[in-house]
Amino acid sequence: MLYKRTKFFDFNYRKFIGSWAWILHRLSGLALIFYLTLHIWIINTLTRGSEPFNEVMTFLGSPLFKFLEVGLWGVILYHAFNGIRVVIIDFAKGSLFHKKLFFILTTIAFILWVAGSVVILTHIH
Amino acid sequence: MKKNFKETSKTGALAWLLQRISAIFIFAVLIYHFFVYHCISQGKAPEWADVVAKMKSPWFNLLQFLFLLAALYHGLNGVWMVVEDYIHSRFWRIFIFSIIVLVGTSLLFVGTLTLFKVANINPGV
Amino acid sequence: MKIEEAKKFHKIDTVVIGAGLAGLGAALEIAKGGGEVAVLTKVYPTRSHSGSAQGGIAASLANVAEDSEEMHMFDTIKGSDYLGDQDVIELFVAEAKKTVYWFEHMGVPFSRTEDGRINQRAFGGHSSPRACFSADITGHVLLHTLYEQCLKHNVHFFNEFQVFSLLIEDDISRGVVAWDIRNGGLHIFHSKALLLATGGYGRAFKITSNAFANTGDSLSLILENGLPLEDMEFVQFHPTGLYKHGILLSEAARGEGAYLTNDKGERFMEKYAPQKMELAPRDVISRAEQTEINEGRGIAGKAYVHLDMRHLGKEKIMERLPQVWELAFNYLEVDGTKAPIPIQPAAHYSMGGIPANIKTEVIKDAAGTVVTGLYAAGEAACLSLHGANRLGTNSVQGAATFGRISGTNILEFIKTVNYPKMVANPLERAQRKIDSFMTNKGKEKHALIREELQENMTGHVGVFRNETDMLKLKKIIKDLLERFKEVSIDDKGSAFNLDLLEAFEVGSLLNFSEVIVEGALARKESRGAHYRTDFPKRDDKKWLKHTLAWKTDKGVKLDFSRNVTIYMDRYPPLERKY
Amino acid sequence: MDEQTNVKVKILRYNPEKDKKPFWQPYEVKIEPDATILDILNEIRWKLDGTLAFRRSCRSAICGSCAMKVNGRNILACETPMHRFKGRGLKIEPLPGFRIIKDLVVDLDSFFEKMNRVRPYLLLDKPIPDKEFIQSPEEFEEIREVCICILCGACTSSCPSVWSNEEYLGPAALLKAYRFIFDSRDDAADERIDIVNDKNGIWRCHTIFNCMEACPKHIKITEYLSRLKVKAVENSI
Ligand SMILES: Cc1cc2nc3c(=O)[nH]c(=O)nc-3n(C[C@H](O)[C@H](O)[C@H](O)COP(=O)(O)OP(=O)(O)OC[C@H]3O[C@@H](n4cnc5c(N)ncnc54)[C@H](O)[C@@H]3O)c2cc1C
Ligand code: HEM
Ligand code: SF4
Ligand code: F3S
Ligand code: FES
Repeated sequence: MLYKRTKFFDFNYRKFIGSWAWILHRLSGLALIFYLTLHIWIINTLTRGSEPFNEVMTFLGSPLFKFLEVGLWGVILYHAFNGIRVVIIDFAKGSLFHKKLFFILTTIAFILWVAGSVVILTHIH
Repeated sequence: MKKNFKETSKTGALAWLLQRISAIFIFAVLIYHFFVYHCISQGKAPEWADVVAKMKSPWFNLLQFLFLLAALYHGLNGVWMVVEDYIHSRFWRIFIFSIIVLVGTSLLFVGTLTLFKVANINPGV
Repeated sequence: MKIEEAKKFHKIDTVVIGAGLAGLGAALEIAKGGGEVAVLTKVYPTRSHSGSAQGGIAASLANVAEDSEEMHMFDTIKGSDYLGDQDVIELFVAEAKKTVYWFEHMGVPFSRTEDGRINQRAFGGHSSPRACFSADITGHVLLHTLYEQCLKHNVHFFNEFQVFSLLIEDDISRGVVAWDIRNGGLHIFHSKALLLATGGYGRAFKITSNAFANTGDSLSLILENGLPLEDMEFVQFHPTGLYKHGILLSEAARGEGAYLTNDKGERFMEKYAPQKMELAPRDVISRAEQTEINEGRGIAGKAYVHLDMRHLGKEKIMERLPQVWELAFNYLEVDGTKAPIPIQPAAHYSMGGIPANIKTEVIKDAAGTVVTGLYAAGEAACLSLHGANRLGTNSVQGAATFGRISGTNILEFIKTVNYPKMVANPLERAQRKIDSFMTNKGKEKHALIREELQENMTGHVGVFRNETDMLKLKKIIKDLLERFKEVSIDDKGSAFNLDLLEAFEVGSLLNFSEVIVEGALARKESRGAHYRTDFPKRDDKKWLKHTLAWKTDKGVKLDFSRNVTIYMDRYPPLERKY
Repeated sequence: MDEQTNVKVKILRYNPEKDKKPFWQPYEVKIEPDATILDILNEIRWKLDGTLAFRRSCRSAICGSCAMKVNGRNILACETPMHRFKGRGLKIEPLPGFRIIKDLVVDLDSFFEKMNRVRPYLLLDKPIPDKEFIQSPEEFEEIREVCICILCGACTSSCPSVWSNEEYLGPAALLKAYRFIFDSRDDAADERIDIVNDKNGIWRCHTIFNCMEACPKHIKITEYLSRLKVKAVENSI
């Protein structure tokens, strides 16, 4: 009788840069598709004239949503920059320096995140 | 060996390539997007009128449409990739695939509709 | 627990035991020729020890320098200290070239010359660069390629099956009984032809370059069936085994210019081979090292000397000898660019084995009477290609070439005969062994017995031998054999019972070790790898003969009447000088 | 080098004839500080508990028998000295992703079966020359590194895509495909790419790099898989 131990994911396997990058990429991707759905719905309010649009905009301008927006901004940045890392790995021998790539690209993403967050947060109405 | 092996298709290469092409496209458009909305508008919350005015340009609209298409394809194909990793029952796969297609087409529809409607709005009213 | 009756009975034309180069080479030729063949192996085929060979495979292709079959033949004969059978060597050097092309056409990735041909390099004892190689993983790629081809040609594999007994009656081989390691249980294989290709048996020694699987099971089974072994006293010791581990550091290190030094920091080879220094033949260097160690000049008085490659510089070491560096670093935490590497001689290759003729048929006496349907090839066999000492890169070639030849012969044989009658009680002997381990109440542990055996073999029939030591050893082995009867095992289960397998293997080691000792005791001369301090000279008058040894109730019976085939006009015995 | 220290080891045990599921068994071993994981396992087998089962043969990192998971990552037991884990206790488990036969021994049938699926042998249309095929050193270099693969299974066992999908060919089999597709002598690249270009083939690789971290031969697996992906794309458009 053979025993099947790993079902789905081996949670106690050590996580190296590569697996962190992938896990975060996956989670951020899923978060983004959720956000995109929301986004399309919001833009749709444009069609109903300035009143409802501005209403939604004020609502989204509330501090709570500002903070969510900061998060979203981070998620986008991570996914985008790690996505570029993936493309470099696929087409430009990135496997040979994928850890370096990860640090460089996430650092850029982090800087952009801080800068963007400052902009977002300093404009709370 | 196991049940699912033969139920696979040969479209992997195309899906993989499109995932990367769409990723690069989204990346480019997003840079443009943030530039336009957040740098030009100096971090103010977007005004309805401003937005609508911008969407009067057909080129801008075409870009928006392509972005919508690419983001939906990229995101939903991404979700499908995740599903293929974890869901192995035939029933659930078909079920989820249907949902993805349904969500995809409706969002595409809603999004395109938005673009059309806004383009036809007279900002003065 | 009671082991149930054999779960399975298989009737197959040819059964090959061992999936190293010899076994797979034969199986492939048989399958290609349309024959039915099953390979039994106690480890997955790609895990066979042939995969460890690094240096290369010898063939006089003359791709990089002048070379010829005659030169290869002479080197091999000289290397063998004239104990090699020259008809076998003649066939070998001719077939060697074919074997290399055979491999290449099957896809072996050989390192290439600038113009795209197989590259070759120099190797100890060869007078021309004739080692075809693939970086430093030659054996590995040869083995994998053969295995892949066997898959392609539908060779039937019984992976993780350990042979427990041979079914030989009236000098006719009828099949084997093997233990299914994974599930437990005995299987009977009824066959027309049986090839023994179980590889080397260096595990009889404490310090060895050999794998855990190299326990010479088939040799012991041959003895058990009243058949002889040949030239067992000739065991080659490699000079650069990693201290304590025995893991091989490639000869390439010395080739690139590494020094051997003793406790005083002297390059001691000056005393033993002033001309060739570190590039002298293996046996000479091993003896030099052992002398240093015995005379107290081992590092800190311990049983090792230093392999020093610091002066080569970090760059060269990392570029040319990455594996040597890595092994030392991984196993001993020694950084070869900054410190010398501890090494000692390690039992490496066994020239002796199951006596077989040039067609690889197993023979049962000095007259060469054949055991019908029984074949042997590879390191387990003694054809005798390597005589008293084998040259580097000749053994991989020997295993592959004679495996291939064996396959061709077997293919012919199985077409002409019917299945022999099965023996009356095929399972009996194997079952008895298992039952004894399983039901014994004794306190003896096989691991301790094995450790004692290995310790004493290395100590008493190692690089240097003398009568007093060996007489002592003889008695020790007798005792161990007695104690072995009382061995009981912890694991009584059937799934992957490693305890049972190891116990069985210790039995094998004890069995043929006795023969090694008796042979070495009787052979009162020094030839090739066999060095007697009490008889330091080669003596062609008396001892230019093969040793045959049987195990009887009254102990080991020796016979020195089997002549060495020598072409007196072409290659008369000369002194072996380097 | 010769004084001994005490090491605490926990080993995941499973005996199909007795246990419903695996359990951790602690041992305390006295051994030299430069001992490898394999030395420790042998010491336990030979001195403490003969029922422990694991695979090993060459003990020099070339046969691929002894891959297992130690302190959370796949390694070869024979080449890994315990001091690499810096005095922490040792937790030894069988390779994840495979089924357990007994203790540290896993069922590799599926692993080898996947290997066979990519037709891992040279296939030729052209006539065979008298001597060797001509292959330039550059062409040899293309496949040199992947030929070192010892089929230990450490990579395939470490890949999250394999954990969640047993059908995925896995890095080792894909590497085997690479080895032949990129061999200048081979004539069946297209056929092999068809096999690899499959939902359960190369496209299940999400460049997670666990395989490359685990490979005891330091093969740059992911890089070769990427080349395979690009080749598959080229072939299908
Ligand atoms: C470290 C090292 C380096 C070497 N380097 C070189 C070199 O560079 N050049 C060279 O020419 N030679 C070299 N040699 C020697 C050479 O590798 C061997 O002599 C040769 O490979 C032996 O091949 P084989 O087929 O006879 O046996 P092996 O490859 O050892 O195969 C033995 C087979 O028998 C099976 N087996 C054993 N017992 C049983 C049983 N009871 N039941 C079932 N199956 C069993 C095993 O599973 C295995 O498959 C080296 C040897 C070592 C140890
Ligand atoms: C900003 C630019 C973006 C880039 C450069 C990018 C890049 C990528 C790449 C290369 C992949 C493939 C990963 C793989 O094969 O392992 C991927 C996967 C994915 N992307 Fe994006 N992406 C971007 C934006 C988006 C957006 C806007 C969404 C949401 C709508 C999204 C959702 C996803 C999802 C769900 C996946 C699947 C995740 C997985 O399989 O692990 N991405 N992305
Ligand atoms: S690629 Fe590396 S980890 Fe994978 S099987 Fe081969 S040697 Fe082992
Ligand atoms: S871990 Fe798996 S996902 Fe790809 S890079 Fe390695 S095969
Ligand atoms: S025992 Fe051979 S690789 Fe570890």
